[in-house]
Amino acid sequence: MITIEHLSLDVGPAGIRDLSLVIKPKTWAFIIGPSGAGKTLILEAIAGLHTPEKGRILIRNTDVSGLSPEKRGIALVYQDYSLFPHMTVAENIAFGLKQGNKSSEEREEIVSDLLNRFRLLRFRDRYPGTLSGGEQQRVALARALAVQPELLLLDEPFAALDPQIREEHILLMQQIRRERGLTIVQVSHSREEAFALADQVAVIMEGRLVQAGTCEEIFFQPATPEVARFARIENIFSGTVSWSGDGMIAVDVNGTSFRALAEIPAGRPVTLCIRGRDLQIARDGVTPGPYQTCVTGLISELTPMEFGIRAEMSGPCPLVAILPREVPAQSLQRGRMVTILIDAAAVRVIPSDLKETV
Amino acid sequence: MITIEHLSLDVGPAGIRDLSLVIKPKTWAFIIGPSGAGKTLILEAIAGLHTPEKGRILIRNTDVSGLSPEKRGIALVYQDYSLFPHMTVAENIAFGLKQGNKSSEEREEIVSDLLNRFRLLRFRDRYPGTLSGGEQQRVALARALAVQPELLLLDEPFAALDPQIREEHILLMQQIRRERGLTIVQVSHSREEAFALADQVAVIMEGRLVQAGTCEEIFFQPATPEVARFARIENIFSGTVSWSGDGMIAVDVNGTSFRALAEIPAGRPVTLCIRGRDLQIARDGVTPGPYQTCVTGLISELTPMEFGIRAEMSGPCPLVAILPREVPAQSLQRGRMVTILIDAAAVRVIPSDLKETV
Amino acid sequence: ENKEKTPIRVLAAGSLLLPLGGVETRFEAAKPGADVQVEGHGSIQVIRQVTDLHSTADVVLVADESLIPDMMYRTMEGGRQNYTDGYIPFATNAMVIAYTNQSRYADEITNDTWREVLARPDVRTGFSNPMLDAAGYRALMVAILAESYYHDTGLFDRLIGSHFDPPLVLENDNGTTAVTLPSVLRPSDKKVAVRDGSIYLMSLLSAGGIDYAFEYRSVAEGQNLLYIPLPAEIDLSSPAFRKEYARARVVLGFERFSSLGRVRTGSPIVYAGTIPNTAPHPELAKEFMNFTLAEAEKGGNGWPAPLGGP
Amino acid sequence: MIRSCLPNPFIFVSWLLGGVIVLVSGLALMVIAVPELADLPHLTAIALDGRVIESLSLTFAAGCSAVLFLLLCGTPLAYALSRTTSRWRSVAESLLDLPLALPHTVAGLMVYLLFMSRGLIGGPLAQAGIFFEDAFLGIVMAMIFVSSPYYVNTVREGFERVPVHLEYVARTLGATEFAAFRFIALPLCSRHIWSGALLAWGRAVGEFAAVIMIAYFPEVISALMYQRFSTGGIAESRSIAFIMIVVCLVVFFTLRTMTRTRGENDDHH
Amino acid sequence: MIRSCLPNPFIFVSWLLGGVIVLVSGLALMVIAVPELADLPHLTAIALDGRVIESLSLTFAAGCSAVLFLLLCGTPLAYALSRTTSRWRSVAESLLDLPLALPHTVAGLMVYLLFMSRGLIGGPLAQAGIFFEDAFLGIVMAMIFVSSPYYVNTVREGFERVPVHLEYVARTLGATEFAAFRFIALPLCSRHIWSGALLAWGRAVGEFAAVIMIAYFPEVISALMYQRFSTGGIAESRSIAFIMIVVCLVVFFTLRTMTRTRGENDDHH
Ligand SMILES: Nc1ncnc2c1ncn2[C@@H]1O[C@H](COP(=O)(O)OP(=O)(O)OP(=O)(O)O)[C@@H](O)[C@H]1O
Ligand SMILES: Nc1ncnc2c1ncn2[C@@H]1O[C@H](COP(=O)(O)OP(=O)(O)OP(=O)(O)O)[C@@H](O)[C@H]1O
Ligand SMILES: [Mg+2]
Ligand SMILES: [Mg+2]
Repeated sequence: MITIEHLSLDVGPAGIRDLSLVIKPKTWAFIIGPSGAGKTLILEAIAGLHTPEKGRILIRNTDVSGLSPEKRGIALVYQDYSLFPHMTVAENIAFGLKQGNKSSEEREEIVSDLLNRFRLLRFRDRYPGTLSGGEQQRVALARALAVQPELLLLDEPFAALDPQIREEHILLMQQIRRERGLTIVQVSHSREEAFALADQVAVIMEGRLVQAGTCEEIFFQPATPEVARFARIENIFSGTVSWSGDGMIAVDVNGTSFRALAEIPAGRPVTLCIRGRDLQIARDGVTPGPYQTCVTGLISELTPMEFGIRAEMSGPCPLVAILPREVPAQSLQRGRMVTILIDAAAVRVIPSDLKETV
Repeated sequence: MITIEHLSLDVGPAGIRDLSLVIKPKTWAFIIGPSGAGKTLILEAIAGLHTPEKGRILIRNTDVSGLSPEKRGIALVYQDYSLFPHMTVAENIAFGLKQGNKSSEEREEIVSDLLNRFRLLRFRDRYPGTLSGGEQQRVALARALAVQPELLLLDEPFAALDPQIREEHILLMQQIRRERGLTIVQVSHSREEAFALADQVAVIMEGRLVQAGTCEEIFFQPATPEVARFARIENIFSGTVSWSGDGMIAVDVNGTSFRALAEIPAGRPVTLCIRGRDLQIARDGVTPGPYQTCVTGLISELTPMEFGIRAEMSGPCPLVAILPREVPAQSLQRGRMVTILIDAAAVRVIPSDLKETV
Repeated sequence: ENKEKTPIRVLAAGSLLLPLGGVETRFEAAKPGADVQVEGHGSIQVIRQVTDLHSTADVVLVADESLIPDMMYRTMEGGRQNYTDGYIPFATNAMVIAYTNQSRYADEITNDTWREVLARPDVRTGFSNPMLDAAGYRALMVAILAESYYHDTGLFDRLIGSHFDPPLVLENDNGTTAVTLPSVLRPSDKKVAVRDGSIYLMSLLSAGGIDYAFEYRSVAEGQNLLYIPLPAEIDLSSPAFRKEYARARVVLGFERFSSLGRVRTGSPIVYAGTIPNTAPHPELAKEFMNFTLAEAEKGGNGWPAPLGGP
Repeated sequence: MIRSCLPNPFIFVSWLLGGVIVLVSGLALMVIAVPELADLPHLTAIALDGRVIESLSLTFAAGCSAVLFLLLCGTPLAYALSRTTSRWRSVAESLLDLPLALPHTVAGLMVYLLFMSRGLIGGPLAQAGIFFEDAFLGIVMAMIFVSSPYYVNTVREGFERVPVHLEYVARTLGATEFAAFRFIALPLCSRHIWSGALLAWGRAVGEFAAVIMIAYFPEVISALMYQRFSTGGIAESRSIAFIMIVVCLVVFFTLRTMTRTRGENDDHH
Repeated sequence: MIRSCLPNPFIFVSWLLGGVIVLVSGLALMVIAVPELADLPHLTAIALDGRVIESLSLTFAAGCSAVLFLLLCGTPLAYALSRTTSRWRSVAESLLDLPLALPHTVAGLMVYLLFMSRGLIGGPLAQAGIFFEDAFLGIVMAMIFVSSPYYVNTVREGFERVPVHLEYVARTLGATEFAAFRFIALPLCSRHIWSGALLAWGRAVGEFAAVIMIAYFPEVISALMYQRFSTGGIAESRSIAFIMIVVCLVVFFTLRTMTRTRGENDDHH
């Protein structure tokens, strides 16, 4: 659907640098990355709102460089909704239709249908300024869908919504997407949304593509330490391979030896990433297997979370574990000494010199 | 710390209506509720930015009605950060200190310390407009803490942050709070935050207090159907008690009979709330126990989520279940017939006529 | 140092501003304690400053002696005195046709051809508003007088009368010729232009918007303009032709509320000065007046001609 | 945006300080109004005087035409300025500001030199039968010249405040550049357009020196007033002034009340 | 806010339409500049004339004093207006707008009637030895009167745009009402204050009719120009006009370039 080839775009000091990306038709693609990375810029470039310095964008295999935004058949929804404040909800939704040459009955019908689907009927004649964030967001989505675009660009569409409304919206968008065979490119900060919706994910940092793949790949097998940090992997360490053989390696981190599944010669510096959920508390007297790492530490901090308890362990190699709520309370107390077991398969190894892309 | 007594406040059509609330010293209190409920208004009223029509606010057991905002020793952080755009980061943080009579060395020291703690040192002389959302948020928090308030009011302080930064902030705030013995009142939309942080939670709807209690109470035992909906309890039904005895009741919902633990006479209308996570798929051939409800339905929709899979079941009484990822894939397919088991203890019953407050 | 000086406020007709510049310098040199401040307006405006705005003036100098008795021999508002009780005539002037070397047919116009040149369709002529400025009604009088002097019936009509809407029509009434102006003097084509006073007229002339303007000779000389002098019989300069001048009359088209005399009769141009009874420094004023009269007597560039007769 | 309900003693002090200006305006109004209201029959007679009414309508008509011209040409200009970053912008803006500080007689002279029928612009147009001297068009031109900086500056400020995202969104929804201007930027700037038009109108209607240089006739109200002062003295001209004041007060009050609500929804704060 | 990098043909059309106004201003400048630059010695002589320099400094000094007064009294007034919702606000605003549309002679008359030494305000002050007639103070008063609406309106608009949350936050951080005004609202309004001051200064400096009513002396530049016009014709006065134009262009260009960057950080969009 969209092919971005070596796109470069300068805006002041920041911009997009040599970005190539392919988004397949009818997928829901996510663009994620830290604030200021250039995510919004990419959407704007696809929509034709910036003229690239280098590279080109193909939509449906045709170069759209010379095509002005209104001719690209793309709708864009900004994070701040960008509703037209001087038009009512119905007028906002009908705006795109009025630019085309639909008859007024057709327009009326499309608008009514969208108002209905987005449960906006009673706001029909209100002005955006008087709506709550969630209501505004729904209007923005309905407005974008009204022109029946083939491609929908969403800039953090659900960020400012309260969770209840967010969920409703996501379900609705999924339904519409399926009906219309829409391709969606969405900028998001939320891993929850990415897991629920993304067919493919691209991670952008400082204007560059650093990793592309599925949600699982990005969040569980980050390609670089930066992505790992961005993916909120709780334990990230730098170390050196101390032993290698049989598809397994041992990595020395501050004197602690971690086992991991990889084939990297000894002596090479690597970064280890271990999700907090992959850490288990060893029951007393259990000896670790050959494919396990065993670390002992003092619990320094305990934080309850909705789906578990976050435990921080101090020690030469401080670890963070996310433990199920069912763990017996007596073993989880601040100041207690615990032994942690980590499966070698749960340890992701990133060689430090060559940043491989998965 | 704060006692709000029968507070009423009119702003246009909306406002606060007869609100009473006690917030204990050194707690982290949450105010949650839908958009436009009046949450921000409550914070502003506590800070002294509105003059109440009725009722009064006591802080440290003294009526503060006559006290202007600058004399209350309360700091307020807005969701939009409200940084002073014409001052550098350091000037923003020092603003409150300049209003007092601190020497310039003292000021310098406090500011440097905060810059350091909030990892803002390199932004010291930048203007807010050039910072990312997360950086701005940190400045806003540092500025509020600089005046060493006893009470901190936070209006959705972490909403617009990306998750990585959010977590860092939360940990930092917890640490500072513990050090200083701060009382914090926070408006939030995020149940995750509430679970991690809240000592007490108040739910506000349309200017009124509808429920106050701990996170578990609010999210697992909502007092009214509205709170249940707000708490995103997936299954909410209206029904009538068809049988009652022995501390258990049966409730008829569209022909399906649910069992619940309660003592309500038969014939009374009630609302049932069941969390999606409390629904289990019955293995073939299992017969439900006496304290269980058994419902059969067709899987109509499956959505993967970060911690599980969301399954929607159609049928006379449509259910939504959140199932663990470990459920065998073959039993989870769209169009398959499944049997759902629900423990009676997991069914929350709200009598429809008298909306009891837990 | 200015503070110790006594200011003498002189309200003067615009056409006197240039010579008064010299008077100011010399008077202040002769009398170091005095600070002469000359304020220029149209003659009628000059008097209004005193009578309506209660502006304090030490000396009032106007271009038409008749204005002083008309407008200033009245009891003051809130007082018993008149604004003034006398005046000194001190100079005369002549109406001329001023032009520049960019004016159309500047090389053709002479004493003899001016009537024909001014009447050409592409030539624009200007004069000031007769209702506000003495030079204005004097311009009309010149045209009226020229008609009989040159025995050129229809001259007034060709030069001025027919270019207004409604047209200005001459009426003969046993020996006097009068024109009655409508209340709004609106040109009907591009042949004539009317402006508030000589300052606007002169800028139009210099800018090339008009080709010829009826002006005082002293103004034309003072601004280094070319001009065509007119015969004494019609240029309102000579007391000898007082009777002839009186045959031309302009009836101003005032609204009913106006407090000025409506009928202006032709007469030799006489500049006059007075010291209002409200003058804050009457002694100095008198000194300045005498100094000015003496200077006027001497004449020079920009000065209206000294009074010839008694 | 709705403001605090908090009583604010500083506002009170501000009123005291700033009240001086309101007071002066009020007293100025009084010194004209009191003697006029004391002689109502005279005032009525003047108010019903055909020439006064004619001149008032002429002035307002010319003022409105000038504003109309500014709406048509000044609005695109303001838009273009607000969307231009080239350094020529500063040059253009300084040129536009020129009539701001010019003594009005000079402004009048400039207009005259340009638009008289032998002028740089007036010349060619005179060939085509369009004249400015002593004509309605001349009045309008002079008014446009002196009031344009007020209009253009105000409206430019307005366009600069229209969020660029809104125009972007409109473009992706199928709007051409012009449609985005017409349906988004223009209506969102309406408050500034109103207020600029009001400033420009006021400046135009009150002009004297610049107007009478090119068009002594037909008589605008300030020329009539000047003439009445010369011929009838202060009483005459004060009546006209008072009528003018009343009309202006009514116009301003109505327009301000109308604009108060206009553009209320347009803000993003 | 940084704008689109997209080429926009509509901007081009806008420039064409709006260019008319820039063109007229440019041509107007030319018709004055060309003859002056052709006779440089004369121009230099006039520029070095003591009286011209004195008058220019007087005019600018008076203009700056008027602006200073407006800064001191008009700013609190604008603030108070922006924070008042009472219906008296409309009345006060209409009164303030009054000098906007008044013929300048009427404005001058009003100032004169108020401030002459027998006037309503001038009277009592004359007792105290403060005179306005033919004095620097009189010039300043007239300038204040005619330029106040431009200043107050612009600055009020600015204060209305300062987000109320910022003042709220400042209050909770220990700022009194005054401190919140002084350190938050005032600096955030600085762009509007500059621009209002510029408009007001321009209006003040160019004023003639209103000023000479109360103070023909000392001579402001427009009075001097009038005087030179009467005595020396167009050539004399045009030189002064040209000098004035050059000075104003320089002032505007400098100030506009300075204000361009000012308040850049203040926006919230
Ligand atoms: N039109 C523009 N002109 C100049 N700089 C711009 C423009 N648009 C964006 N930028 C800058 O480009 C960089 C990337 O901006 P962008 O809005 O794409 O970030 P983002 O990844 O969307 O961040 P966020 O998550 O905060 O929205 C930022 O530094 C921003 O300031
Ligand atoms: N100063 C004010 N004047 C008038 N109305 C106000 C004012 N402040 C808030 N309101 C209105 O009061 C209601 C409650 O506002 P409030 O900001 O407290 O909502 P909230 O619960 O914080 O919502 P959100 O989650 O969207 O921030 C809204 O309808 C709002 O428009
Ligand atoms: Mg973005
Ligand atoms: Mg809020």
